[in-house]
Parts: sequence; C-alpha cells; structure tokens
Amino acid sequence: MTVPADKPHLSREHMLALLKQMIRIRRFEEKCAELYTREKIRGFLHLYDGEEAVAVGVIPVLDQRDHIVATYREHGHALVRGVPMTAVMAEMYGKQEGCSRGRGGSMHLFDAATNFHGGNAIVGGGLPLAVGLALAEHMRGGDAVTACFFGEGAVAEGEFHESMNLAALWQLPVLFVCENNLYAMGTALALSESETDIERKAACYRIASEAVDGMDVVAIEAAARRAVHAVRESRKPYFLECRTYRLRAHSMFDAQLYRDKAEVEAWRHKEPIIRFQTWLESNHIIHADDVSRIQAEVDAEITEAVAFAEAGTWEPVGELTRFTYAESAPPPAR
Amino acid sequence: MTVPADKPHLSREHMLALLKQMIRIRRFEEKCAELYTREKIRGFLHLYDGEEAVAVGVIPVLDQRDHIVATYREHGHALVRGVPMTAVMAEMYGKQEGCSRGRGGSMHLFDAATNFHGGNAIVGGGLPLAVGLALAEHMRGGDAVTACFFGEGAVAEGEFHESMNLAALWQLPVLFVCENNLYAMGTALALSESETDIERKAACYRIASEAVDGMDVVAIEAAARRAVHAVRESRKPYFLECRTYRLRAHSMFDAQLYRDKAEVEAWRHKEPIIRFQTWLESNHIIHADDVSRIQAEVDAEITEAVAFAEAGTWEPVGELTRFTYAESAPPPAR
Amino acid sequence: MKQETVKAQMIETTYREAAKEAIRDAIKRDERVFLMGEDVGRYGGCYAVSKGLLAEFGPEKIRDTPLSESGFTGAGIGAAMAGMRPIVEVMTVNFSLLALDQILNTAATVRHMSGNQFGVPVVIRMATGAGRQLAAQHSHSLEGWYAHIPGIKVLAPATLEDARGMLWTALEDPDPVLIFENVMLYNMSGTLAADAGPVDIDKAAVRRPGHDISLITYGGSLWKTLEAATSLAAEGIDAEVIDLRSLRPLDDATIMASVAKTRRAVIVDEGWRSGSLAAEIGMRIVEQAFWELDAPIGRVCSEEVPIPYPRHLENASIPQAPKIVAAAKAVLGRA
Amino acid sequence: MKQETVKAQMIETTYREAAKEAIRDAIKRDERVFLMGEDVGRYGGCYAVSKGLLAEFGPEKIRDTPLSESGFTGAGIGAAMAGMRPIVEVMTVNFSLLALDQILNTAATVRHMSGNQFGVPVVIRMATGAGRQLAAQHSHSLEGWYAHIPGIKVLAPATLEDARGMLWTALEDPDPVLIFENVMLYNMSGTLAADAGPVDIDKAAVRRPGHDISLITYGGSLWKTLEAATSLAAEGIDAEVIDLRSLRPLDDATIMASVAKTRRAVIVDEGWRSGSLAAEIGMRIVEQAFWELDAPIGRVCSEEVPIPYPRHLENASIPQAPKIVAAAKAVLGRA
Ligand SMILES: Cc1ncc(C[n+]2csc(CCOP(=O)(O)OP(=O)(O)O)c2C)c(N)n1
Ligand SMILES: Cc1ncc(C[n+]2csc(CCOP(=O)(O)OP(=O)(O)O)c2C)c(N)n1
Ligand SMILES: [Mg+2]
Ligand SMILES: [Mg+2]
Repeated sequence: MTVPADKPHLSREHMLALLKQMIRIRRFEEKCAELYTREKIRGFLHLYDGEEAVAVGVIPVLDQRDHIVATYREHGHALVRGVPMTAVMAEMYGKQEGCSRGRGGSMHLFDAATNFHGGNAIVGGGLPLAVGLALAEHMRGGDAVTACFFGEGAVAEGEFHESMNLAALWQLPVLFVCENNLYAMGTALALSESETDIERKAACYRIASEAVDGMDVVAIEAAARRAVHAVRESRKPYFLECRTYRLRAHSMFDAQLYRDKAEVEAWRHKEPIIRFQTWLESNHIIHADDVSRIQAEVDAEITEAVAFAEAGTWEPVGELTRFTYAESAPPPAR
Repeated sequence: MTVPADKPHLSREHMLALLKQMIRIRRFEEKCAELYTREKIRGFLHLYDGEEAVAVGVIPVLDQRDHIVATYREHGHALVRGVPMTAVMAEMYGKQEGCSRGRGGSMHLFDAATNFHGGNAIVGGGLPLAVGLALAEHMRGGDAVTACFFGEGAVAEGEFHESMNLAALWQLPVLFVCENNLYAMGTALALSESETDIERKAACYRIASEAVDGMDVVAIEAAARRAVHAVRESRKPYFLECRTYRLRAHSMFDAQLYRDKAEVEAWRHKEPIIRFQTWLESNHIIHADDVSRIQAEVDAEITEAVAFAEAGTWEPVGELTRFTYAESAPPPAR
Repeated sequence: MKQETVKAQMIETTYREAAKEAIRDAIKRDERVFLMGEDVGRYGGCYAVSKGLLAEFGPEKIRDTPLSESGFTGAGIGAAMAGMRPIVEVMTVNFSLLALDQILNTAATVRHMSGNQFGVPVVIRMATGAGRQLAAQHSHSLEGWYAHIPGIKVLAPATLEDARGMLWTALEDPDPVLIFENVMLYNMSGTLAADAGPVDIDKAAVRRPGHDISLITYGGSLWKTLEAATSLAAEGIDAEVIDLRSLRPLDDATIMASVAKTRRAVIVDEGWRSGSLAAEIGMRIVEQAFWELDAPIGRVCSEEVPIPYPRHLENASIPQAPKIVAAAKAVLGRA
Repeated sequence: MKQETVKAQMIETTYREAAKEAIRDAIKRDERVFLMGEDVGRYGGCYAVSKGLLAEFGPEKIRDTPLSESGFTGAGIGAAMAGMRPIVEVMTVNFSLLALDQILNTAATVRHMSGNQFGVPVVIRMATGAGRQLAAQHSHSLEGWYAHIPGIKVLAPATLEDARGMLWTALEDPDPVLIFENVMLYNMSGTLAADAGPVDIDKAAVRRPGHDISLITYGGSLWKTLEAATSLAAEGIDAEVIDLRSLRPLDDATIMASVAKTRRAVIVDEGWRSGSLAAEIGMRIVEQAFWELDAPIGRVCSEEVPIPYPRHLENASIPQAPKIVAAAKAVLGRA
C-alpha cells in the first residue's frame, strides 16, 4: 500500500469510507449476479469485480459540479458518485423508479442530479461526448472537470485518438481515466495494441499523464488528486492510467477461454478490498468489527435496494415512445 | 541538395529522369488548370504544385508488384507510376478511354495494370485499405510493399490511428507516406494537431520512421530506398514524413484566405523543380538544352494526351449502371 | 390597418447568404450558440457559407476543427448535452458516415434511454446532393436515410426563406436537428424580406397548387419539380407541388390532403431508389389514402449506382424535370 | 432411380452451429478465405459462432482484431481487393456504423468508379435485431438501411439451411455481401441434411403457401410471421409467408407472384417503421401490382423509439405474432 506522506485526508474516517465504498460495490454486484441467475436482471451485466479501487479512488475526488462519463461497466461509478442504490437497483430491474426510468438497464445508468452522463455501451462512444462536455465548460469559463472512464480496449478505436487530440488541441478540462484491466472481452492487450504501455499514448498528444497501480485505492486517490488538480488549474486534459484486472467474466456470457485460471488466481491475491483491509488491520487503523459493521450497513442498503426494486413498477406500455423527443414542443417561429 | 555518398543510381540518366518526371507532373497539371477554366475538366481538381518531389522520389523506388493507394491529389502519383498520360487526361475529361472509364475523374484515378488502387476522396479512407492490401500480401507470403499516400490532415482522423495500430500490431508491409504540406484545406497543422511533429506519431505505434525534406527529390529518393528496403526486409510498416508545401490553392475553389502571400512566396523559393534543376546545372550535370529537350518531350506528351482525351468518347448513358455489380453472375449453388 | 398595406422591404440575396445570415443571427441572439466544423473559420467554409464570420465572432464562436468527424460531432453533442447550442457543420453528408455512430447511438438515443434526464439540442448542418461532378464519394443524398432514425429531426430547406429561417427554430428545439442543404442551391438567388426570420419547421408547403396530380418533393429537387409542373401545365396538366421541408417528422396531413384532392401522386427524391424516402411517402399514402388513389404512385429517384463523374452520366443518375414530367404523365395514363 | 428414394441423412443442429459449419467449410474449401473480427478467436465469438475454430485453423485464419471497426473492416475490403476472400465479422450491426464509411464509400463504390478494374469480394457478417434486452445501443435492425446501398448485396438467413448455405455463395460473389444474422436465431435448433451445403442467394422462398394474404418478411421475423400464419389459419385465413432471404437485390418476381394470387399483403420487418424496408416493398407492390390489390398494404415494423431495456417494453417495440395477426386481419377487413 502506498501512503504518500502528504495525504491530507488519510484519516481513519476517510479510510473507512474508501473501504466501505469498495465493499458496497462488490456486494451490490454480487447481489446483481445472483439476481441475474434468478432472471430479475437481464440483458448484459458487466461486473467490476477487482476494479473497484478505480472508481472509489477517483470519483470522490471530483466536485459536485464536475461531470462523469462512464461505460457499460459503470455500477461502481454510479454508486460512488451518489446515485442512490435503490435507483440503481431499480434500473437493473428495468423498473420505472430506476435512475434511467428503467429504460437503460445495467449499461445505461444516468443521473442528472449528479452530472452522471451515462452509461455508454458503444466502446469509445463516451470519449467525444466528454470532450463536448468539457468544451461547454471551457466556453462558459467554468472550472468544472469532466472525468471520462473507458477501458484499454477503447484505446484502439479511432474515437480515442480524435478525442485525445481535440482535448489537447483545444485545451479542454477532461480527465481521461483508462481502466486498463488487460482484456477487452477476450482480447488481451498485446493483441490489441502495438504499444502496450497505455500511458505513453498520452504523450503522443502532449497530454500530461500518470500510471498508477489500479489495485491500490490510496495510490489511485493520490494520483486522482494530482490529476484533478492539474485539470482544474491548467484547464488542460490529463490522462490517468489505472492498471487493474477484471477478476470475473467480461459479462454473464463468457466462458473465459482466453486466459488461464492461474492468471486470475494470481490477480485475486492483489485484489483491492482484501488488500486495503488487510493493510488497515495490520496497521491497526481498523478492527475486525469495523468491517463487520460496514458489511452489515452495506447489506442493509442492498436489502433495501432490492426491496425497492421489487416494489418498483413497470412503465406502462402506453409510454413506450414517450421522450423519444422532448414533450414541450419547440416554441412557434419568432 | 542532399546527395548521399552511397547512391547507386545517381547517374546523369537517373537525375534527368527525376527531373523529367517532376516537370511532367507540373506541366500536365498546368494544362489541367487551363482545361479547368475552359470547362473541359470539372468537379474538384487538386493540384500537386510544389509537392512533385514526393511522388517522384518515392514511387520509382517501388517495384512493379508493389501496391499504391493515393488520395484525391494523385495525378502525379498515377503519372509516375506509369499510368499513361493519355488515359489520365481522358479520365480528367470523363471520357470512357480514361483510366477509370471516365467515371472517376480527377479524384479517382485507378489502374489495375500498375496496382494503382485509386484515388480516394475520403480523407483517411485509403489507410485501412492499404492495411488490407498488405494483409493479403502477408497472408500469401509475398514480398510486395503497399505504399499509402495521405496528407497531414488525415492524421487527425480515427482511421489513421486504427490503421497505424493494425499495421504495427500485425506487422504488415505498409509504407505510410505522409505528405505534410502544412495545410488541410484552410486548416494549418497547428490548428489540427496537438503534436505538430508528425513523424513522432509513428513512434506511438512502434513504427520505424523518418522525416525528410519534401522539396528535395534526391533526399526523398534516398529515404524512400531506406524505407522500402526496411519494409521489404522486415515485413513491418514504416512511416515516411515528407515535409512539403502546396504552392497553389487546395482545389479550384479556394480563395486562400488562411495564409499569407508572403508565406507562399517564401516556399516558392524552395520548390523542388527549380531547386533540383539549378543544382544539376551548377554542378554541370545537365545543361540548358537538356531541360529544353525534356520540356519539349513533355509538351509533346501533353499535346498527345489532350488530343487523345478530346478524341475520346462518352460512355453511353445506357451503360450508366454497368459494373455497379460484376457482370458475371456468381456461379450457381454448389 | 396601415401595416397591412406596407409591403415588407425585400432584398436581393442568395441561399448561401441566407444561410449565413441565419448563423450570424443565431450567434447574436443566444450566447450559447456557436459554429464548429472543418474549415468553417479561416477557410470561410467549404461552400463559403461562413465566410466572414470568423472576423466577426472570433475563433471560439467560429471554431475550426481538425479532420475528425466523429470526434467533433460527438463534441457538439456533448456540448449540447451540457447546455450549449452548437451548430455542427459536417462539410457534406458523404463524410457524416464517419460521425454516424455519434448521431445514431448517442444523439438520437440519450433522451429516451436516460428517461428524459438529458437532451441533445444540437443542430448538425451538412451539404447534400449531386450536380457538381464530384463523383462517387462526394455526391450522396442520404437525408432520407437519416430520416429513418427516431430521436432526431431532419430538415431540408429548399427556399431562401427556409435557408434563412429554419436554423433558429432548429436551435430552439430541445432535440437534435439535422439540416441538409443541397449543394446546387447555394448559388440560387432571389428576393427575401429584409426582416425575414425564423420559420416553423413542422409543416410541408404547397409551393404550387394544382388539381390533377400531387408532386411531392423537397430540397434541391423542388426546383426541378416546379419546372416539371410548368411543362405539365403547358400540356394541360395542373400539378400540385409539395415541398416537404421536414423529412422527419413528415407532415402526413398536408400530403394526404393533396392526394385526396388530386388522387394521384409522384414523389421526387434524390436518394437512391430502393429504400428511398419516396418509398416511405408512397407507403404512407397507401396506408392512409389507398381508397382515394386513382392510379399507382410514381417515384423519380436516383439511379442505383455510385454517381459517376461525367456530366451526362451524373445528369442521368439523378432526377431531372423531363423524368418527372414522364412519371407524372405515366401516372395519369398519358405516357 | 435409386438416389431419389434415398433420404438425405439428417442431423440435429442449431443456427449457430450451421453458421460455424459454413465458416469451417469455406476455410477448408478455399485457401483465400479467412475470418477476422473482434473476439472471433480466443473468446470464441461474441455469439459463440466461431468457438473452436481458432484451435482448428490457427490465428492467421481466425484473426482476432482490436476494437477498430473502421480499420479492420477497411482492411477486409483491401484484402478482398487484393484477391483474398475475407469474412469480416462485425459483432453487431450497432457497431457497424463505425465502419460505414468504408462499406459505403469504398466497398460499394470501387467496382463502378474504377470502371470495373477492381472488385471487393468481401463478406461482412453481423448480428442484428432486438430481443435480448440489450437496450438502445445494442438492439438495432439496420439491415434494411444497408439495403439502400447500390454496390453491395444484403442477405438475411432465417433458416438452418440458409445459415449453413449462404456464406459460400456469398464468398463466390465478386462483390461485397453483407450477411445479417438475427441474434434470436442462434439458439434455434432443428434438423439439417448432413450434406447441406451452399444455397442460391437470389430467390425469395415461399415458406408457407396460402391464398388469402401474402405475409412478406425475413430473418428473425420469419418465425413470428409463421406463428401468426398458424393463428390466422385457425381463424380460417390462409396466409402465404414469404421469406425474402436477400434484401438487396429483392426478388420482385416472387413477391409479385404471391400478391397477384392473394391480392393482399402485410410486410413484417424489424426496422423502425419510417423508412423501413417494408416501405420499399410496399412501394414496389404499388408500382408493379397496384391493380391487383384488393386492399391497402399493411406493415408491422418496430416502433419509432430507441429500443428500451425492460422485457415488456422491448416486446412492445418490435413485431410480434399478435400484431401481425391484427395487421393481416385489418387488411382483410376482419379487424
Ligand atoms: C464499438 C463497439 N464495438 C464492440 C463492442 C462489444 N464490446 C463490448 S465491451 C467490449 C470490450 C471492451 O474492452 P475495454 O474497453 O477494455 O473495457 P472492459 O470491458 O475491459 O472494461 C467489446 C468488444 C461494443 N460495445 N462497442
Ligand atoms: C472525411 C473527409 N472529410 C472532409 C473532406 C473534405 N476535404 C477534402 S481534402 C481536405 C483536406 C485534407 O488535407 P490533407 O490530408 O492535409 O491533404 P492535402 O489536401 O493537404 O493534400 C478536406 C477537409 C473529405 N474529403 N473527407
Ligand atoms: Mg479492458
Ligand atoms: Mg495537407
């Protein structure tokens, strides 16, 4: 565990909060996996197991006014950002009490209240959008940051290149957060990029960057502080590579033929929750009952979320096409 | 003028040939500009004035079996490659004796006999195609090289990024030739790229590269020899940046509001034909009458090409839809 | 009242100038509005629509972009989502294919899939159509294709009034609006009220009333269709000409009212025939007014071929007045 | 003759397996054939179509690509131009928008604009359709949209025979062929002749003969339409069901022969209604068989909305047997 000396927030409370958020995501998703087998949740479900430290390390560093753009593997991001777990779970069920009215499901969590701009299921599709959110900020002279999360697989898409160039060229306040979990579905990084050192991509566009151990929530938080600070002050983009690993299947339909069990096992030893918890315990910062208390709180929250989702209602079929367009017609001419 | 010591082909004949090819392109295009004002040639016409040394330096280094992919600014490439000037001029007229049956015009010169794969009017559109031609070569175990020409403006397109990565990842024999003339229509390089040193893009994909004075035909030829040799031997891509300048308007519809006359004038002093010719004369390699002989030959060839195009015929309207699909139906099932 | 007798002062202008005036007006009216696209600034716009605007508004409001259609269109969508009112110019519809993922998968879906939390009030302008001998990669008419996409609106200004007036209304729309400007119209000149301004975008217009047949069209083909109507008139056939103006949504009411009157229709559309917008309109007429038809519906579309370079073949590829006349007469049984 | 009495040996299989067998067979038959696309190799194909093929043929013939739809589709086009016979797999039609420039501006134009000097014998396979609750960015049915493009051919195998047989014929075609596999069909099981092989790709098939009405469809909707036909039969309505098989070119002759017989038609298509392939087919019927129609043509398409996630709304978005029944009865005046 890296603990930089200059950490202002490294209080016990703060560390408990980090731990709790990671556990919250993990257990929420474990419940989702279970609900998936029970067919309460359908469609694609992409779990964040092993990668929780990234969202937990980065997102709380952002301000309320900042924007977030995420991918289809975004439950963790939404939860940490403060989208209520009830609304997220109802969304996973497809109920109209969900954070996207039930229409988006797992891959399309949206929440205007927290500037959570989705949930994008097109790999790389969120990158130009993030550039645009930052462009708006730039033009209005605001100082909000737009954080854009994406996998290393997205780096091969043309949109990555165009977005990095635009953000750097126009000096836009985008924080690019690459969640490098070494695989894009079944495609290992070495089969996807001729240059496998992802952080180097930033230099190609003259974007400042840092790579960080994506399994170390404290290191990520420290790096995120530097990154967000740099973007907020310089009004320029910044690239943060978080080196992590996906411990589970890509989605619920994945036999994982493309990697060895041993590789997964080796990574499981580095996984961020146990690692952080063990470190906290061995440094006597927390105690066993802190963890059980957290788990109990989280479990209660999950139970409530499931109950909320179960009690939720289906959007009437008659509303199917509502909001394909805005309901308020444009004002008449002149 | 750079004249590397180790140049095997630096005979008088060879130098005369280089000079002649450049003059051939220049005068051919001057005639085209004239024919454009006379409305013999229509549509878009993009002249290569100032950039001739690139095609002339690179293309003769290629072998007959090699492939070429070009852009809409490709008259020079086609002529140097050996597409008959008659067929190119007839194409500019839209006559069916043209190298693309008259259907392509200036932007779509094609010639199967010389592996000239067009003339592509979508900026960046030829790059993936070149990767595919090289992939075919790779899979068949042949040793042909695919040379892909494109402007520095194309570097901003996602296709550039995807193509560079694929070629490097799969180790395909593509010679990427970037004709960096500093402008994409009216957009100066600094308004288009956050990293304006184009050659550096190659390193981002682990592609070997070189930048060369694009106004110096001898230097280009030497660089092209190194490049083609590298691709042929290593079966890997190579990136050659030719730093040149477009002395005329982007196309025939361009008021050139985006640059100073003085800038253009300054570059005119570096233009490749006079520069090479002056050097050859001051080193007593050629004489004034060599140049006049070349000009006479070229003029005769142009006169013949114009006559050929004038005498050419219009494709009958009845054939309009011919070859939208191949005429031989696919064989029946089994 | 006095005002009724005062004729609006008219000015001589062109479609290009009208489009420019619309942009200028919008930027002045609303500080959230800006123009972005390839060569809109220093170059002056590939069809010179934005010439002079950089000097007037500066490089932030008239933003030149690199050649990155997906990137900057997506950026326009994002900026709109964040409350700006970007006018994204994609040089021509041919290049918009590179941006289609952003348009279809993001702009068109966000409002619905976010449960109405986010909207995308972007306007995307592009040139469309053939006629300048630009050959197979520069001559597409894909506006009808775009009209297939729920979540966006599609406009096709054919007149000076609409070139001047549709933009502001589109910018006021909370959803993405695509505006297609036919390349052959930019040089069209005529008179326009000096105080011309925003126009509605939800009604088709009857550009020539008539009784014998409805000729339904839009954009660049409107003028060819009006020419055809004049020829038909010389032969005693009184054609009604409808300018759709909005391709999505379509103004079914105006179409059906016309067909109910004339009982015959020909649709003229520069898209390739199979899967053309003309097919959609024909099908709607069949669905909504079948029993009022006295004859099969005709259509005049582009030939199904990548548009070739030579003038005579390009002309033969796309709708022309004589073909429209012939189609109308065929429907009237007078071929 | 003896052979006529020998029944072909039948095997139990699935659409997925049939599609895989087609790929395996093609790679074995012709050394120019290879498969490329995202996750076709190590992962086994996002819909498991190519599972096992990497082990059998190695990574050159079963080529995993990075997430670069435009790049690798363009590379497939280039390789085809150079004489190879690539099968490019784009995971789903939703992502193919990123490759559309290469498909429309290059693959579809090269033969014509080069004056027949170069051709692009590429085959591009993609999954299409809704039904798996994958929401607004993963549920498009854009095959009808692709059918608008001259220069390419578009196939939609709906049966095991066609999943097995269309690929080789497509690979033999000198022009680009797109094959759309409906996601809901992969698990469909049934029997197939053990020696099943290539099939023609230029004829529509009458999957159920009938006299009262023609139900015209393709792909995933075929099975819903057959189900509807069964329901209609129970009510004494004898529907003919046509499986288009090829969406471009369309087999007009089979369609018109059917309509000439039944005098009524409903077209079923999973594309969004406005600008759907159904509109094109309806328009062709009007153009070619207007006088044989006894009633307006009906269509059952997808609702004009980005497909939502919840089962009940997704179901309501796309064609279903009861809607087809209702549309047929409406056309027959028995609603
Ligand atoms: C444009 C596009 N192509 C393909 C897919 C299918 N797909 C979904 S996720 C994925 C892998 C993405 O990998 P990465 O970007 O590394 O993110 P991760 O899933 O590892 O978090 C693929 C290929 C898609 N959704 N969008
Ligand atoms: C995808 C696409 N976008 C825009 C255009 C319009 N356009 C044609 S050439 C050009 C500039 C290209 O510049 P560059 O690549 O530097 O080549 P150059 O013309 O300088 O040789 C532009 C914007 C196009 N043809 N294709
Ligand atoms: Mg990944
Ligand atoms: Mg240039």
